[in-house]
Order: sequence, then structure tokens, then C-alpha cells
Amino acid sequence: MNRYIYMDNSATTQVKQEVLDEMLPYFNINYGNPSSIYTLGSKSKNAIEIARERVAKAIGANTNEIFFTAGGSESDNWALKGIAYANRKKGNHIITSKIEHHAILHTCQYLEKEGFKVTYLDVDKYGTVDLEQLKNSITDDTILISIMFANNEIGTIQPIKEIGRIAKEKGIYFHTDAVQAIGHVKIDVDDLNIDLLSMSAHKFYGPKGVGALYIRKGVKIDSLIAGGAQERNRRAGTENVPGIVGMGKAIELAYENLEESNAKLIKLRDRMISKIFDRIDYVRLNGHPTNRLPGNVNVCFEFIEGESLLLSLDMEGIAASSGSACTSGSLEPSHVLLAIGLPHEIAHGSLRLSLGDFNTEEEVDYVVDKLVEIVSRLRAMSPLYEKIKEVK
Amino acid sequence: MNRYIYMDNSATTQVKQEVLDEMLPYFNINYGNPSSIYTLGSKSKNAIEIARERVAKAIGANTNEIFFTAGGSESDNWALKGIAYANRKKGNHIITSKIEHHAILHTCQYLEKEGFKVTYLDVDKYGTVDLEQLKNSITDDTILISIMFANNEIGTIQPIKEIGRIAKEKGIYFHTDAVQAIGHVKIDVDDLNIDLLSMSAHKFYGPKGVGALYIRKGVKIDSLIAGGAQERNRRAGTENVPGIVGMGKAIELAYENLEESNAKLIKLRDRMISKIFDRIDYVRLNGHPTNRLPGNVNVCFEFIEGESLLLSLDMEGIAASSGSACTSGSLEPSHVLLAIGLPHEIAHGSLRLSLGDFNTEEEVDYVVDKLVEIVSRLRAMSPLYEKIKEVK
Amino acid sequence: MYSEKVMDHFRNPRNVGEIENADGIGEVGNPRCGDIMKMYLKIENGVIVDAKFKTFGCGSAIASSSMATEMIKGKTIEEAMQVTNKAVAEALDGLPPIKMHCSVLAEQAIKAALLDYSKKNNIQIKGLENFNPDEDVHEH
Amino acid sequence: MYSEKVMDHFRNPRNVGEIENADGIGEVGNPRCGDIMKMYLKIENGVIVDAKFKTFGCGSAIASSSMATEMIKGKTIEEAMQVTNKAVAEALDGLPPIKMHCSVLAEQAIKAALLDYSKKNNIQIKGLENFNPDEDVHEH
Ligand SMILES: Cc1ncc(COP(=O)(O)O)c(C=O)c1O
Ligand SMILES: Cc1ncc(COP(=O)(O)O)c(C=O)c1O
Repeated sequence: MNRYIYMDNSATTQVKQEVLDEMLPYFNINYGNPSSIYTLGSKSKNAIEIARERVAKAIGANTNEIFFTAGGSESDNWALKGIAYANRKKGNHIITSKIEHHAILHTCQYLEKEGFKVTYLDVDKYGTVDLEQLKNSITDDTILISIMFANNEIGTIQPIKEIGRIAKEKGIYFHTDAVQAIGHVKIDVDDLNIDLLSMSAHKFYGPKGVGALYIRKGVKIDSLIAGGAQERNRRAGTENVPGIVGMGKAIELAYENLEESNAKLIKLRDRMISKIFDRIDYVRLNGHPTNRLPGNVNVCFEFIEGESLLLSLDMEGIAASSGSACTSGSLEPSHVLLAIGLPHEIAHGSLRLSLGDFNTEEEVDYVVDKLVEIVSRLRAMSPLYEKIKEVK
Repeated sequence: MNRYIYMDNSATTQVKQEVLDEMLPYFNINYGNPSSIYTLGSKSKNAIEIARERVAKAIGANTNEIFFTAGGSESDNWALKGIAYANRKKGNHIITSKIEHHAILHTCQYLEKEGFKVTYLDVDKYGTVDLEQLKNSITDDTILISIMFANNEIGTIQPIKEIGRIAKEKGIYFHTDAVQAIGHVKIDVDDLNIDLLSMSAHKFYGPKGVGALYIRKGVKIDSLIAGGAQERNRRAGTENVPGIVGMGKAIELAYENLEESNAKLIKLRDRMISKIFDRIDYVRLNGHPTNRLPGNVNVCFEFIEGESLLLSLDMEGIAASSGSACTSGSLEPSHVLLAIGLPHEIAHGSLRLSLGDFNTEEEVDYVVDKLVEIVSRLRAMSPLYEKIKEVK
Repeated sequence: MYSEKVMDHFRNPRNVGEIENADGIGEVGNPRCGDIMKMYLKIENGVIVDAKFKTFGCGSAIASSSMATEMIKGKTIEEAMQVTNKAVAEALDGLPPIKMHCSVLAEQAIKAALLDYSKKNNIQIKGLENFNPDEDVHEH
Repeated sequence: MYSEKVMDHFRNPRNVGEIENADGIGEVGNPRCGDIMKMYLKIENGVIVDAKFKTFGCGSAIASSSMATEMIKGKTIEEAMQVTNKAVAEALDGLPPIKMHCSVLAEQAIKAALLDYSKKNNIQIKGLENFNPDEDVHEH
């Protein structure tokens, strides 16, 4: 393979060199346990507190509202289970949406088994949640609204400010899974009335296996992982010091370069979308046309199936992803694509190209060239395409 | 500071160079998401599976019984809550000991709030659990016995094989927190009848923020972190690939060199203990005299307080730890030292020196020299020591 | 994830296309489930002299179709009836467990095409008495 | 964790030791809680001309004792009575919240020693009317 073009930055990103450089000393030089009182321990402790400041600053929070976790899934589980169990006396109803990440959906299903009631809001064809339905779903028993900031598949950004306002008016906690938004969208938790917010470092050029949960001061929440006094008694476990340091550096970099990076990504994204539409027929754009993540391209190519598209791209050295069923073992296509109303057969042909800081215009053009070839090759093999041609 | 002597290897260890070397490519070269089907994803997937084999081999398990987590605390929380909730219909009683790590104790307290009953077994003066009391505590409602393999403070190794036998006879799940034992004690989960076992990589020269839970095939357990299909649907979240790779390498190294490393550690440990006893009076050894972790030295120096001992050691460039209250914010000394029957005032003067692969005989001698000076300096300041001298 | 054999047949699928005036055509699968296989057979004197396919589906669906056509070319109808999904999967050096249904689909596509041939020619093929090409191979 | 000042007073505690025939001796704290402070005062004409201490306790307990003795040396009894735990903590450039009780202990040790002095000399010291040196400063 001569070149490798990585266009799956929503799945994960590489750790930037500046980030790795900051992490390295904490593996085998400053390796002290942050809970230890001696010099080596304090160094780790200080490094964590610097990272905490960086994370807090990025979202307009106070440092004592940031709790490090092992990633987005843990943050999501903690937010939901922690709020549910701690506020059971107040009520047992949770509102979320149909297009959340599985870390939210499966946790909600678990809570349903435990006796909680969950409302899953519909979304429109662009994947935007229905605010009227949200308002109508609220009952006296509602203790939590959890709506993702931006969708990981189709990139649609939700009306977080409006949701925050509704939640605040009703005195209901508002959690947002911002795993895909952090590093790409300006977020101020006060301005948006967010009470809890999940993030994961590996989505913005930090390391895998570290994340954070923002918990607004005063929010009543149980611990998910109990034990030692780390994270002010709320999340036990010897801290992943290098990971936390990396997360701090990565979030700082992301917000330092936000405008610049977004401008570049939007240009690449729109170039890619328009080229695809110019050169390939029977294609649909999924997600909101403008109110979407800067790097997110999600399209359906009719008459072909996502996995064979991905494999073909991989053969050309291109990494992308699909909301198709086949990869996951179930034969259902992505719940997100179904929720925006795509028929199964079309949802199976979806492709997500998520652009990142290392992608170039030249790569975009190359990928589109390859896509044209691959789509035409796969369609030539497809009995569905044949039928369409007959109709013409 | 000219030299730095690290003798707190039970708190955490440095990542060995061979371990870090294996991890590095997974930060920014092979950074693919293991769930992705393209080449870069498969590389990560394969790396995880190699690590899983190494972990499985170390404890005589099958690879499909190893589930990676974010560390010992998560593994402990998962084991306890996961078993408790999944087996509620069978019973609501859990047996553990008074000297468990807080990751176990605080989780048990949480479960008590949730309606479970917990028996906390006593230990004898060496910190060994009372097997008779264990047998007598078992009721028809007992669903889980959780006893640590080796204690983190005083190093005492528990009669795990006997406990496993009792649990098996009664058809009760047996979990062991082996965070301190892994890498130092030979463990075969079949031979010992262990159903669940917690570990944490940073205790054996792997990275912080990664661990594993062994779950015997067929054990009924809920997930703690729900979401994506990672870890065969049991522990969601994008895998900490570099961390997992590091854990795999570290555990392999640990068991490759087990006998050698243990022989060295035991020699250092016993040299240190006997030198301390030769040169300092009013000192007690905590933990079992022989059946203890190879690197664990835990002593109480009467009439002085642990934190001032640690600070004084740190001034000399020596890192160690204490079961003393003052470091943790509560004024109670360690629950472990109280459980073995030490009076408060003596428990306050405890010191743990945990030796590791990088310590030398010369360091041991140096530390003892410094200890002699420090203890005598602090005692000279102590109104309690003064009284003893008056009595003499 | 896939064996080299699967990838080879995915990369260079054999016998893609249609046969004009085919003697038997079979189509199985369901676009809702993400796979449809259509198989064309040319049969002379009870021997499959040519086989082609068109497939909408994942990598292993395409590879299974390709392999299946290769396996039946030159075979008698009776021999072709012996080509099981297991045989197709084995010929591909195995399929991941969640992809085994693709080989089932391939077996069914052959049978569906043979059924079509038997109907057109008003003959009976042993083993197709109870075969229903519209039966779903997926567990939903 | 600790300020440089605390570490300085821990490293080189001032006025460690006993005063023979001290005019006032006070002991506060409880070994169960991990700290005991004992303070010795030499008082001439209502002025503290010397102060020494012995302390069993953590770093900040030792530093607080050291700082407290420094602060009262040369002071009149009335001035020494004004030395609050806050003043001791501030003079040390602050203590971590969980260590504030150490400065409280230091204040109490001074008062206990002064109480002892007042009893021995049968005088009244303003502010010690309700002082009980055995009162516990810890919240258990
Ligand atoms: C016995 C024991 N269990 C659990 C833990 C928790 O492990 P971790 O801090 O890696 O979460 C530790 C170490 O801190 C330990 O010593
Ligand atoms: C929206 C969203 N939420 C949660 C997660 C889970 O994050 P992680 O895999 O880091 O646990 C992801 C990514 O996988 C995501 O995209």
C-alpha cells in the first residue's frame, strides 16, 4: 500500500505529536501515584490539575466540575445511572432521543429493566430532535433529559441551547453526550444550561481510554466506580495520568485552532459532498445540510451495500465507515439512518467519511475518484441497479 | 535531589521500557479503532487479541474469559455490582472481609444501600481471614464471596485455594481482587476455583488506567458500562489500545521472570526487615511474617506519626507510603491496621516500603540508614517517646 | 476479519454478470437485510456449462457468490445439488460466524436457479421438492 | 501539598525541646487521632521569654507548633492570647483545608500552657475562663 488515507476521524483520531510528547514523561519518569504525598506523587497530581484546568476552560466550567473517566461510554453510563439512582425519589422518567449512541441507548434499556421509564424522542429527516415532542413528554416524574450534542453518524448538531432552556425552566437535569462535538463546536455549559456533559479524548487527537464528565456543581449524582478518594471521591481508581495529560493538551490544541480547523474542514467537507453529487447518481446526503459537524460527510449510494464499499475503499488504502448492518453482526442497518426515515435497503448503502486535521484537498479529490470507480463497479454487480436501468 | 529511591511499588510502578516500546505505535501509527473493518482497525484488533492471550495465559484462563477495563477499581465495581444485580433473584447476600481495598468496601456499602446484605469477615493479627467465620456466614442467600488475593497495605496473602473450595462446594461465585498479587504470585484460576478476578496493569510495570476482569465462562453478570459491542458486548467503549497492549506485555514479562524477581524481592525485603529491627526499637512488623507479598515491608514505629515520616523520607529522596490517617483527610488510621488489632496511636506510625524490580540492596541499606536518623529525630520531638523514656 | 480467499474472490469476483437467455435464474435474499443474490445458469444435457451472478451485499456475499459459481461450473445438476453452504464456506477458507448466512444464500441461489430450470423444463430435481427460495435465511 | 513555609518549619522546626522548670506547660491532642502537642513556656514579668514544644503528629502539626512558638516568643501574655489558629496558618502561608485542625491545636497548646501558668500562679488570664484543653478539635 503506497498511501493510506484516513477518513474515519469520527471513529477515532491519531494522537497528535504535541500531545504524545506531553504524555511520555508520565509513563516512566514522573510515574508517581497522584495520591502519594511525596515529590513524585505531587508531580502527577499537578499534571492532572493542569489538564483539568484545560478541560474546564474549553467548556467554560469550573475545574471542580470536571471528572476524568475512561472515555465517552463510561461518562455516558455514569451520567445516566448516576442521576437515575441518586434522584429516584424525585421521579423515574428519563427523556432521550432515538439517535443517541449505544452508550446512551443501552444504558437506558438497562434502566428500563430496573424500573425507570424512558421516552425516546423522534427526529426529523435531518436528524434534529423534535422540541415540541420534548416539551410534551415532560412529566412530573422526569428527572433527566439526555440529548447528544452532535450525532456521530450523520453529524447533525442538535438545538442544545433550546433543550437546555426547556430543561432549566422545568428544573430537570440536562445531560449531553458531546463526544463528537468537543473540539469542533464552541461549547459554554453556562450559556447552554448544560448540567452534565460527556467527552472522550480520542475523538479530538487525544489518547483512547480517557474521557471526562462535566458535572455542574450541586447536581445530585451517584458514583459509577466507587473506591479510593480520587476525583474528589466521585470516581475511584488510580488516575490514568498520561492519558489525562494527553486529553488536556489535546483539548487545548483543539480550541486554540478551532476556527481555522473548522474553516478548513468545512471547505473539504463541502468540496467532497459536491463532487460526489456531481459525479455519482442515486446518492443521498444524510444529516442536516448545513447544521452538521464540520468534518462529517454521510451519504447513501443506492443499490450497493456499505461493507463491500468499505472493503473496496480499504483495498485502495482509504479508511471510512458505514452505518450498514453487516459490520456489526446484526442485519439491521444503523438505528440513526432508520430514525431519519431511510428505507432499510438504502440505509444499507451508507458511507461516512469523517474528515480531520490531517486530510487534504488532494486526498478528498483522490477519494472521490476512487469512489466513482468503486460505486460503478459494485453497481455493475448489483441486481438492484440492473432493475433500475431496465426501468429507465 | 541527587538520587531518587522509589519504594512505593504497591502504589504504582513505572512502565518498563519494553512495555512502553510496544505501546508507542498504537498512539499515532496504528491508531485505528479496533471495531473498524479496514486494515488500520484490524491491526488494533489483533493487538488487543494478542494482549488478551497473554493475560489469559498468565492466570490459566481462556481468552474469551478476559475483559479489559480501565483498572482495578472498575474491575472490582463491575464484579460486585454486576454479580449482585444479575443474581438478585438467587439471593442478596455478599461476603467480603474487613481489609479489602476501598474499591470493594465502598461498593459493598453502596450495595447495602440498595438492599443487599454484606458480611465483613474479621482477620487475625496477621491479616488472614477467618475461614471458620466464612463458612458460618454462608446462607442460602449468599451469591458472592469476594476476598482479596493479597492485601495492599500489609502484604498478607489469603488462603485463596481454601476459599475457592468452600465457594465451589456451596455453589457461590468467588471473586478475588488480585490487583496486588498479579505479577507476584502464581495464579491458576481453575486450580484455585476463582470465578472472577480483578487486575490493574500499573501495579506490574504496565500503564495506569487499564486493567481486566476475568469472568469464568457461564458466570451471570450484568455490564457496568453498556454501549458498543466491544469486549463481546460486555464492556463498552473504544478500547484503550496502547494501554491494553502495554498490559499484555507487562503481564508476560512479569510471569516470565516471576521466580527470579520474587527471589530477589524476598531477599531485599527480608534484609530490610531485619536491618530495621536490628537498628530501631519500638517497631512492629505488620502482616504475615512469611506468607506475604515478596516486596512488602510494613512496620509501625511507635511514638511517631506516619506523614511526618513520609515527608522526612521524601526530603531524602525516598518515596514510601503510610497507612496513617493524615494523608487521606480522615483522622482514622488505615482500616487494615485497625482490623489486625493495632491501637490507633500505633497504627498512626505505620510505614509501607514496597520494593520492586528496580530496587537494589544498596538502596535498601541506604533507606535503613536514613530511617534510623529520621525515626530518632522525630522521636526526639515526640512527647510520647519522652514519656516512655521517663518510665524506663 | 476475512480469509485471503474471501478477499481474493471479493477483489476479483469470478463470473460476474448475466447470461442472456439463461436456462435457469434464481434470486434470493432481501434488500431490507442488505443482500440479494441473483444467479444465472446455462445448462446443457444436465450439465451446468456456465454460471454467472449479480449480488447486492457485503464482501462475503460477493465472495460466496463468486465461489459458488466456480464450484458448480462443469458439474451435473445432481453434483451441483450437493454443493452445500458449508462447502462454499470451506472453499473460502472459512467465513466469520456472523457471515455464515452469506454462504447459505449462495447455496439457496443455486437451488433457486435449478428450481427455475426444472419448472421451465417441467422436470423434477431430487432435493428441491420442498425448497422455497423466498424463505428467509436470517434470524431477525 | 504544603507551602514552602510549612516545609521549612517542618524541615527545621524552631524551638523543639523542653524547658526545665517551665512556668507553664500545656498538652493538647490525642494519640488516637495522631497528634499531640506539648508546649513549654518561660514567662517573666508577663512576657513569654522562651517557648519550646514537643509534637507527635503530621508535618503540619510540627510546622504549626514551630511557628506558634516563634510567634509568641517575646510577646506578653495578652498578646499571645491574640495568636489565633488563623494567624498561625497564615504565617505558614496557609495550610490545606484538611490540616487546619493542626493550627487549631497550636492555638490550644498555647492556651493550655497559659492556663497552666495561670493556675500555678493563681492569676486570671482574660479569655481562658471557659477554655478546656481536653476539648477535641477533630470532627470524628
Ligand atoms: C488491592 C487493590 N485493589 C484495587 C485497587 C484499585 O486499582 P486501581 O487504582 O488501578 O483502580 C488497588 C490499587 O490501588 C489495590 O491495591
Ligand atoms: C456520540 C458518541 N457517544 C459516545 C461514544 C463512546 O465513546 P468511547 O468509545 O470513547 O467510550 C462515541 C464514540 O464511540 C460517540 O461517538
